[in-house]
Amino acid sequence: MFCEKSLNLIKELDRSTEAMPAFDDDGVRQVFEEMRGLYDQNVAAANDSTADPDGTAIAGIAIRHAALERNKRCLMAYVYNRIRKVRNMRWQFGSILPPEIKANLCEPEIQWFNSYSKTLALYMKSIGDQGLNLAQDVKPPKSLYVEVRSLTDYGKFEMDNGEVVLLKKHSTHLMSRAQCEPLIIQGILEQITH
Amino acid sequence: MYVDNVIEGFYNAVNGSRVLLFVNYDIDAICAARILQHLFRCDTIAYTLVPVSGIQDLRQAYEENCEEVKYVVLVNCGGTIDIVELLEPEEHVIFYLLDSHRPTDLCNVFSSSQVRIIGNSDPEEGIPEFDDVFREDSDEEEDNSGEDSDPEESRAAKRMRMSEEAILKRRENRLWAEKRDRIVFNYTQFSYYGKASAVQMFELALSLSKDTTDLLWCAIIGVTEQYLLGKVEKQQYVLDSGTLQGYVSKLSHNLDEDPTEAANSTPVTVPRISFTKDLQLALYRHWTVEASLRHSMYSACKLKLWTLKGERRLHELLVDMGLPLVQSRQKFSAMDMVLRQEFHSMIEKLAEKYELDQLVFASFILQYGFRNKYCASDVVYSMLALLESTGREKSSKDCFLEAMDALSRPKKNLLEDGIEKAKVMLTSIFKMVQAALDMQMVISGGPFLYFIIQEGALNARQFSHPHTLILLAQFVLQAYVMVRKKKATNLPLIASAPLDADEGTCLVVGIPPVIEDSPKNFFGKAFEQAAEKTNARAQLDYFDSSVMKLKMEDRSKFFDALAALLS
Amino acid sequence: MSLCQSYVPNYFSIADILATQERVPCKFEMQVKHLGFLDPGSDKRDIEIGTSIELPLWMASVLNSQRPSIADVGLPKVFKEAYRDIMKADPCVVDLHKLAKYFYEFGMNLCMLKHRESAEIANVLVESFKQRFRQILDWAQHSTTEVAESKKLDNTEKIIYQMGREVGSRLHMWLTEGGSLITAADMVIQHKKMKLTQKDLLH
Amino acid sequence: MKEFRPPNFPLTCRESIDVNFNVLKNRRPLSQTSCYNPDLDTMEDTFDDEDFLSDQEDISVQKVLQTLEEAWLNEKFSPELLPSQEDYVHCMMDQIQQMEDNLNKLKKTDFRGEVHHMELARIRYIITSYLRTRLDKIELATAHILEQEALRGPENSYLSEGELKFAKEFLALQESHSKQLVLRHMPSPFQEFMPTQQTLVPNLRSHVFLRAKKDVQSVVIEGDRDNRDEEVDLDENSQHIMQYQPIATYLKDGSLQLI
Repeated sequence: MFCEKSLNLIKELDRSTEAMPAFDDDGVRQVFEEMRGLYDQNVAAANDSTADPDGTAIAGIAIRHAALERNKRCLMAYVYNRIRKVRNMRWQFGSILPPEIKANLCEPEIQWFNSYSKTLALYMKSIGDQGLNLAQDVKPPKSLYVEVRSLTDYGKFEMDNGEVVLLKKHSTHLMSRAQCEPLIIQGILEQITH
Repeated sequence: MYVDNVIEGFYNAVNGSRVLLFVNYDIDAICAARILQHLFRCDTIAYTLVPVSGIQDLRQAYEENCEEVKYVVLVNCGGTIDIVELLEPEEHVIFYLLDSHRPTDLCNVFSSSQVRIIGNSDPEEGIPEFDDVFREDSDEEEDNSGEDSDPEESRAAKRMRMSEEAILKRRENRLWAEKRDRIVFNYTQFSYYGKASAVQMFELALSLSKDTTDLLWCAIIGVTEQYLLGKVEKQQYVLDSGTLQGYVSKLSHNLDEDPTEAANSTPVTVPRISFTKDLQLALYRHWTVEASLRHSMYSACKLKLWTLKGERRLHELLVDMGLPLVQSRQKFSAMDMVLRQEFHSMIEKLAEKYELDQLVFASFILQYGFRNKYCASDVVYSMLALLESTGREKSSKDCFLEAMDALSRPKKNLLEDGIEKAKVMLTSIFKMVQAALDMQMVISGGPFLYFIIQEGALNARQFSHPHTLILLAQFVLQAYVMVRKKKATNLPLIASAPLDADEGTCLVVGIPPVIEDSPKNFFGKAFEQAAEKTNARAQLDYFDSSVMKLKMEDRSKFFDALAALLS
Repeated sequence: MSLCQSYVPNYFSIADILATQERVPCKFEMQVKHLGFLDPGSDKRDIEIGTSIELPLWMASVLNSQRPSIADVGLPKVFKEAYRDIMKADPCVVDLHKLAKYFYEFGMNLCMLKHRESAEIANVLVESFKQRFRQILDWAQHSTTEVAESKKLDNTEKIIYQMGREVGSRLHMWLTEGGSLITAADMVIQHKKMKLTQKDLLH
Repeated sequence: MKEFRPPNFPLTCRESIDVNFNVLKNRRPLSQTSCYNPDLDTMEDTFDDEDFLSDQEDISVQKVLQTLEEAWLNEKFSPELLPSQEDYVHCMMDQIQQMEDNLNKLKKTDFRGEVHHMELARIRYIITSYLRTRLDKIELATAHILEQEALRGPENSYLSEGELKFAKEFLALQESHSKQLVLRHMPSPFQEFMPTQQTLVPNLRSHVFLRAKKDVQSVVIEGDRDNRDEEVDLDENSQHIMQYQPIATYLKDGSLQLI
């Protein structure tokens, strides 16, 4: 049946529970081959259609063309949805991707991530005269200082007023919300409620 | 030096810069830290809190965190050791000591500015005068200063004059030194506990007009822990709970007649503390009556419940109370209403008959919402169990944080989980006591009794923690005394349990004899001297000096030295 | 709201791709050369006129839209008279997950084919959604745990159900903790869980 | 901690920005604060009467904040991209910068500094959330938005200058990525990127909650399957739930507010 492989790509992506499944290189390559095959058959059918007056060849061409469109759509959707995940990662992991995830990305996707970060940074700098970090202020602030607990041995963290805090596992801190928000989002700290 | 005005001397001085907070692994310290956290949160004083379990831990934590820090607060740690000598801080760093361990180290007491002790020194501690202990011109410097003071004199004359003076001076110094050593020895001989740090912090909150019911509850938990772990005598507990009762009525007074509340009775969800006569039955509201009677130290010892005769007496008591056996095996909250309400009065009536007169003690109950009703001792047992339930993937620091979170009301599930763990702890303690008495594991080592938990014993891992081992030791001593009546009352007990298999270390705990009924514990000094004598590989690392780590192989050698020392 | 995107058939929407993969019966009105293999039932080289094959909707709509039309697209079982009556009777009982995982999306795509019964199908879709929605709303708001029967929901309904539960828990969070609790990004949490399970598998 | 009001500290909050309840309720009563010297009045209440001369007409900062808040809510709930309030954003950011400089002069433990810092943080949150919502919409329907923008011409553009630049770069990025990864391997007639056919079109028929700020006459609602078009009047302060399409123009001219 047509487009089996391209459909598998989509199903694989839909079912995966990982933050980012590996890029299925050979799956994509097989779809290219199928498309090339279909296209050649269509070209051949179109050439000798002159010899087939009752126009039944048109049906075959139309079906193969539909399969070609379908394959293209599946491939584009596969690429697009992965790029949406990579885009969300920029906002959630920050500008450095964890190694395990980077291993699952193909080279063009990594390049996309870097150029997207650059474009985003440029845009953020252009807001107001000193720029505005849009990844900050995820929730409406209710207090200037928040109580946080460090989940990992992050080490020394320098705040913008120059003070240095050692974020060691199990230590609890009262820090300014603006400073520690990125760390909370990246899962280094966790905010405590009372 | 002592900080008399806590607000000016401590709180306002600290306000405005970052504070480093080191907290010891005990309930009183956790409660005090929680109150302090609340105050710092209100005044946005940035702080870092690091739990410390021992002296090495404290030194390492300080080294890591001391960059650019001016103020360090030590909660229930470091009071009994010379802080400046241990941590070698820079000049500008100021230490605030909030420590209920006594005796406070003399260098800390007489430090000019770098070490400041929160709270005031009460006379009973018997802190010696400054010049009895320290002398500006102590004999060492005095010798060399003498030489270079007047070089022109001829050598012979100088030597002549030197001799009479020197002899006179040296004798006087020797006398002074002896007197000093005797004073210092008397001062540091016994280790005991002073006022709970949590109460000190609550009084600070009160004077800052930031007292809330939750903070008062923390103070109550701190005081109750001191009583339940035998850190403080009964009268002291009665005194402390009296003052707390004053605070309770003041706070509940505000809540009740608060005019602005429409229905004029505050909503049920508002936390309310009440001061009531409670029973020394551990966790009985969350357990079955029978289990609570059997596993509480007081009732178990009085009725000797580890013996068959004791079993019968227990059933007799239940029958006398008109409590059917089925009911007493049901969860207390599931017993029918009538029995539950009269349970209290029934027990009191039968108290004399079964010599359970001390069963009733004044305590506090926190109620919020319809179903949440916790007595102070429930919370203490729950936090103790949480604090010491280390596992394969749960480090002691995880437990510390869990115990700390158990105090916050929205995290009720932690408290409940802790209560379940506490039941397991108390049951294993009772089973160990039963085994100890049945198999005569309590051995008399001359001036003291000792009791060793072998490596493979039933849930020996449970007792590789200081507090649980102390509870067990106290229970064993009380039970042993009940069995051996006269002879054993003035003998202290040393308990030891395996701590770390691969390091081959064990935990050793000393408990004062029953007769004195005072928590003054001389084992701190005794352990120190015995360890020096036998240069056993011992680590007096805990802030509670009556607990120490020891290599397994050196244990018997250590006990013999101790026996020689004490006899 | 992410939901409103999937209603407007979006070229990249995975739900739309999977929905148009559902099969419909097509009766060929023209002979098609060399594509005999499309009909699993026969081993002939070409497709003869009048043969009826179950083809995915994305192909069927192409066949149907050609002038002259290559094949006449029939209705799939789930939208035939019989099932439509069942849905009219009591839609809440039907297990759409088993019957047609993309019931609504598939139905809407079918209506666009201007089939003579399209109006009828549209009506069934709207009516059954109205009744089933009341049930989903109830499940979403009142049960803290995943309701067993939510297995019977189709893809769109499941999205609505999950969203309902998430909104419910966020409201509860807002009422108890206040809206300002900053939490780790969900991808970070997912990533951490993955690392944990891998670590456990290793030793 | 929030469920009861402390007995000894009655509190009145400003209704437009609920100053952080947490910070205030545990404060010491004012009398105990260190000397509250009235002469340091560089900042009375943050925005009440400071005038701000923006180029069009003399509007107070309070008004700027008001419009920004409404624009934020509209953007959050509307399915399509709305006209950018870029100048309000810039004006508000300058104001914040100014305020922050003033605040740094204050003593570290001064209680008012905290309150104003809190307000600035919340205003910055509104601005960041507003721009983030717009950015998400741009990234989802880049081609469609750029196409509409071209139709509208530069004088009433919906995108701010920075957003326009970002949108173009983002679209180029999408195109180069798809080409590089898949399109160049496909047979030639299928190699075209075709953004408009493949992009997401905002669903203007999705329903929104709205409140009429003033009377709006004869809004035409196009009928669906079985009923004809109808006309509806929205009287002031009435709230409705309607499809977005019919009320789009009224929203943009400011007579409606999405809630």
